[in-house]
Amino acid sequence: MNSFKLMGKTRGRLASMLAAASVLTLAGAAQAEETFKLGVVTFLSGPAAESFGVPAANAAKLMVEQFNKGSAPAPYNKAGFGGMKIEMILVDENGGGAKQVQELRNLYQRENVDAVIGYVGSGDCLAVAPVADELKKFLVLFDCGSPRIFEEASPKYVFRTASHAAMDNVSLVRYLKSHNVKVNTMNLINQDYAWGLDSRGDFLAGMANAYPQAKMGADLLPKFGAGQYGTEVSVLGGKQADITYSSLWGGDLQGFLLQGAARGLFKDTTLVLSAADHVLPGLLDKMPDGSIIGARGAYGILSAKSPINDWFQASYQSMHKALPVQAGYRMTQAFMGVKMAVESAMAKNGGRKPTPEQIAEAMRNSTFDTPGGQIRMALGDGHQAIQGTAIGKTKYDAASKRVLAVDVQTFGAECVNPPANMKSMDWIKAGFPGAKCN
Amino acid sequence: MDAVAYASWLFIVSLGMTLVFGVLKILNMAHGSIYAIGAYAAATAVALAVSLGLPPAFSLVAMLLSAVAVAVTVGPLLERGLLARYYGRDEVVLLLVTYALFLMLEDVTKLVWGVNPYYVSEPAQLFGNVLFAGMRIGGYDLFLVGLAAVCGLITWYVLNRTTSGKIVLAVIHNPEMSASMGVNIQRVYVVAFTVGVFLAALGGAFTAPMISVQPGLSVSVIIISFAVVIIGGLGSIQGAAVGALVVGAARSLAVHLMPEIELFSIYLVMAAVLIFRPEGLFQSVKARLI
Amino acid sequence: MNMPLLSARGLMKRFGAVVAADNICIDIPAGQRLSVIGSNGAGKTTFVNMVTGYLKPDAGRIVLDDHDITRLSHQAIAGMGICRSFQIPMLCLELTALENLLVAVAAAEGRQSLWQAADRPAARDRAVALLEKFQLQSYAGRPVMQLAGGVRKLLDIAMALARRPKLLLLDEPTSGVSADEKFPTMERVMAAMQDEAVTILFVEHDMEIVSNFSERVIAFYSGRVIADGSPTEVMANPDVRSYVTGGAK
Amino acid sequence: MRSNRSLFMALLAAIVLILAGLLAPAWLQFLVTMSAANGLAVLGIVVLMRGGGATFGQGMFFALGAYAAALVPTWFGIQDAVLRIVIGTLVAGLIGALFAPLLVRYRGIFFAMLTLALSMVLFGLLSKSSLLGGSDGISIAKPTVLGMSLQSGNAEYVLYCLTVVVSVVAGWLVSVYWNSAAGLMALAVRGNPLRVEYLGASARRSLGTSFVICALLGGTSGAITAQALGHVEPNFSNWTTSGELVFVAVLAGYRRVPAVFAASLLLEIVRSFSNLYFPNTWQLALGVFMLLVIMFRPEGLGSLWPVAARRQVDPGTAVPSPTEGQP
Repeated sequence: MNSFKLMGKTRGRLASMLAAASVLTLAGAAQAEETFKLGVVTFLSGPAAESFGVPAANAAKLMVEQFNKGSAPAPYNKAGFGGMKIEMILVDENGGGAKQVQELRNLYQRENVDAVIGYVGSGDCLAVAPVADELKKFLVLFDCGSPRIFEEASPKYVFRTASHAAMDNVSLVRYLKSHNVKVNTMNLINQDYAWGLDSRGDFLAGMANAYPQAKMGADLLPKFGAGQYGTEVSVLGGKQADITYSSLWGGDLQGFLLQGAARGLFKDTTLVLSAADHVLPGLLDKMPDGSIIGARGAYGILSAKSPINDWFQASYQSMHKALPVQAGYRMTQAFMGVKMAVESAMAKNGGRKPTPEQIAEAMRNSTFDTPGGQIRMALGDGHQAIQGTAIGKTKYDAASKRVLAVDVQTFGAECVNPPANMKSMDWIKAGFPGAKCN
Repeated sequence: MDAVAYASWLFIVSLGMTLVFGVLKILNMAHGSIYAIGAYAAATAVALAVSLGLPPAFSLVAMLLSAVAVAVTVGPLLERGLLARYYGRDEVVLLLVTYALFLMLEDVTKLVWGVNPYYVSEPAQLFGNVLFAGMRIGGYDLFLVGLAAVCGLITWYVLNRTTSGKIVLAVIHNPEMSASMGVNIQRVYVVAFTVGVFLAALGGAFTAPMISVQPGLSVSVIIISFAVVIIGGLGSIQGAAVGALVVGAARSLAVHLMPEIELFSIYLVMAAVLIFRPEGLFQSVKARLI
Repeated sequence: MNMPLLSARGLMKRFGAVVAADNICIDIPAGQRLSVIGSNGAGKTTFVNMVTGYLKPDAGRIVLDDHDITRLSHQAIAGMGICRSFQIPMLCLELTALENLLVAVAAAEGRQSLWQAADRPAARDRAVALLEKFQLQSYAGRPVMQLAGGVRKLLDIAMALARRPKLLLLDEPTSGVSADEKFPTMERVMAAMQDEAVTILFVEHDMEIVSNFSERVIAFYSGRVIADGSPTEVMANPDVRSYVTGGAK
Repeated sequence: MRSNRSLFMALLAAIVLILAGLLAPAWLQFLVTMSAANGLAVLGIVVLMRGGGATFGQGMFFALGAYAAALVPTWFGIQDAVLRIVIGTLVAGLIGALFAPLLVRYRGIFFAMLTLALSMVLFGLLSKSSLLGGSDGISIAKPTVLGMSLQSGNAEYVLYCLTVVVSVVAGWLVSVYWNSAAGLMALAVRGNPLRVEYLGASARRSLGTSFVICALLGGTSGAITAQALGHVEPNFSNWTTSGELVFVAVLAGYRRVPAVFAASLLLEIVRSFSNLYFPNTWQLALGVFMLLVIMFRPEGLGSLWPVAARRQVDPGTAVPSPTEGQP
């Protein structure tokens, strides 16, 4: 039985694919001159879509529109990327790191994009970073938190234009301390995957310095996307604690808050949430007042007033009928960083479309201002950004039907980020040596 | 206690799944998606009710109605329009059909309701919470337990105490035979599937107030109700009840005692049950083959 | 005296209230062709199922060549040389007649090779030979699902014969075969058995077939052996007349 | 003699594909590599299906192979891709052999669900163990292939060739097994296990054999995928992974080996394009595609190719191959 008859057919299919491919590549080459093809990868489906993916995608759309019109404020007022029209290809991040590697290869090798901005999930970032380096293509990670990416490897073509997760928890701890919040006992609830576990680790290490006497109550690790927290709520209710720390986000956080509130869990404990701003618009009055929240940066209601921030909020508001939250800010940072890098690279190479090497060279150690404050590519040999952040307390304002932030304290970049020569965990354990706070 | 609350939620969801399997011999993966749809529908309905200025108590009715609506629209459509075309295929193939259906419904829900979350915590607030043995218990949880009990009892009663129910049992036992005795199998199938859909939607609808309704709801539901149904024994109602309790207990024990195994405690239980009682806790022995 | 090939001693089996086997004692000498008769529910098939290990008796022993096989699995018993055919033929409907026999031949080998072709000459010749024994060669390439009931019956028996069993149990070999086909079918079966050194027990309703093809007849009634002897003796037995043949004809 | 012919066909296919690969752009080489790698896992499922088993836990062996291939470099400093593949395969096969005796006691949906449970337990373990990178998984050092080191230039093509060779060899071995006595026995067990036992053969052992082969192929697949991606993650063991693999298996049917790889390639193409061009509805597209295939190609793609002309031959002399299907 000639069991390999089909291989002939496969070859036929290969041939036809070839044809398709060459067409694609030609097309790519033809446009390459006047346009800059930019792949943008973020969650368009799945649990992270609503909290991070879609706001980020919205911000990306806004940036493309504004940049191409050249209507962004200086220094971003040059049309497109250095005159080149930005052509965006939006890809869904849902489906796991393995799939992302394939999609990224497709973007670079089939769609011939000039650069890729993307990735919310730490796992995805870890998976794709080596690929970009292998293919020698330019990649900017805009959101994912895990410090591992630049502390365990030093990719050449990969950058992250936002602080890693260490900052979120360090700033929380500093805030607790500087507001003399009494913490004798603490409950923790974090998701049972990298983000939750890392955040928990950072926070505990930080607390060990700031509050050596603080005792651990419950330390729960519900599974990602659990949705139902009945059991957790009663465990937490059983162990009274001064604060309840959580790095939950999105639907899980909303679910936890709703179910906890329904059972009066937060009446006598202060919520300390490392990344909560994006759930406030949905929760409104269900968000317990006085909860201490971070936004993984000086974003949204925690952001500082500045012309560029006002412009961003206004234009985002008008385009998407909502206030931008953390993911939107972070996407914007990435766009602005790339724009700056591309344009300074073009200034050097005489206005030609820069190669990935040139863009990378220009981005390394660069500094640029964004709605979320100044970004400095200071860590990981100039590939990892540090930025300032802010923490605040929530207060529901019935009049405007919005949750506002009060007692907002902002932290300088050097205050909450490790120095270039230290791994974040060591730095936290060592008690933040060399941190510059004012 | 919360074990029971969780279990009762599980029961409502997996009851539908086990019923559908019992009658149609289909292990329905799309069950989870329907659960999600139910949640969305409830969210919409309650929002509507509130906007119409109806009393909050009415939101419960609204949720019920939404579940019914989902059932009568989605149920017959899927069964007649889709599944009916695949009857007589291998169990596993049918499983795949529903898997495909699940993928489709995932996107359909996204197209209909978008990716933004919906909140309907009003009903949950209706009940406030009661202090019990030093810890607060959501009145809504108690309500859910009651709801589950009612669902279970009604199903049991209909199946065992009414003629139409007896017909269904007959079909479960032996479709060919009952067909030859003039039972309208098609109708039984449609009804059974619709009821299954209704229970899934109901589960979703009454969970909606406790969570934020948004994409990604369905997957966990599928797996966990699989586990329940397998543990209880495919197609067995009291089995679903016991299975739900077992899983609920296993989970909350895990959370209370050793949180680190919570992630897969359920599968351990399921594997254990399958090893010691392959046909699940409640499953009649197979007929003689020769 | 020569000891029997198979001896069943005091077999008991009850399903709830129904007594399917009540202290059954049967010895089968090697080479005998015997038949078992009895009305439906008399316990014929139950007996066959106990001998072939599908059912385990509540009490009693079954001995084959002085090995106790009472507690062995049906598979192990088949391995020891008791094979059977079925009232409703048990075949692989998707496979062809020849393939079904190749399965039987492969099964007879004990451990099946992972790389030797299933229809390598040796195996194929054996399979074809079996087909020819039952004059089925013309169906070789046809999927079983396309074959008529009578052909399936013969195929089922041919498969049972593949491992050259010591004892072959045929469960109603002519049931589901049209009346005028019954005789020719039995003729073929018996012809096929000629040069096989096999002891045959077959369950049958049809008295003519019983008296024509068996040298010994055992009559069952409600789980008990009510008569055991030559066809003529058994037919003459009043109990048999009232309970079995009388009922049958 | 038949096996010789299929061996010849296999060699031919390998050569043709390797040459065709030269013409293909990098992304296509990679796409084929991935689909062939998945194809191996699917082939495993198909072998099991053909032997009367159904699994929803193939992801487990996929993950075992992948993690094995990912860990041997760091733990034992094994750099060679081929060696890693061998190890990945063996590890998966070993675990498969450990569980086989337990699993073969079940059939149909219970068998499937038990495999599902096992793979999800592995998923849990992998997501927990920070040593193995937790839920983020771990990256793998680029392998060397028979001494060659991979640069960005040749990496895709070398891996492509390696995968083609492995797949063709595996495919040929499977076709030999399908023609073998054990292979025929597997078909019989699928059709009528009780009868097989009444013939004195062990249906369980046959099913066990199919399962172990399934595990081995799953491991191979995982090991190749891991090195092609340069990254492994617990998701490999998640039920969704298994679900897609099973789908491809059904898509391919159990008639012909090449159909498996064709189906895998087809799905890979559909997926990668639909995901890129309609990101918001790619699941929908996939679902519809699945339904249509199940509806119109119940026998899978394998039935697209007319079975060799044996039905026309005079049945008396015809000697059908056990592995060829019925019309």
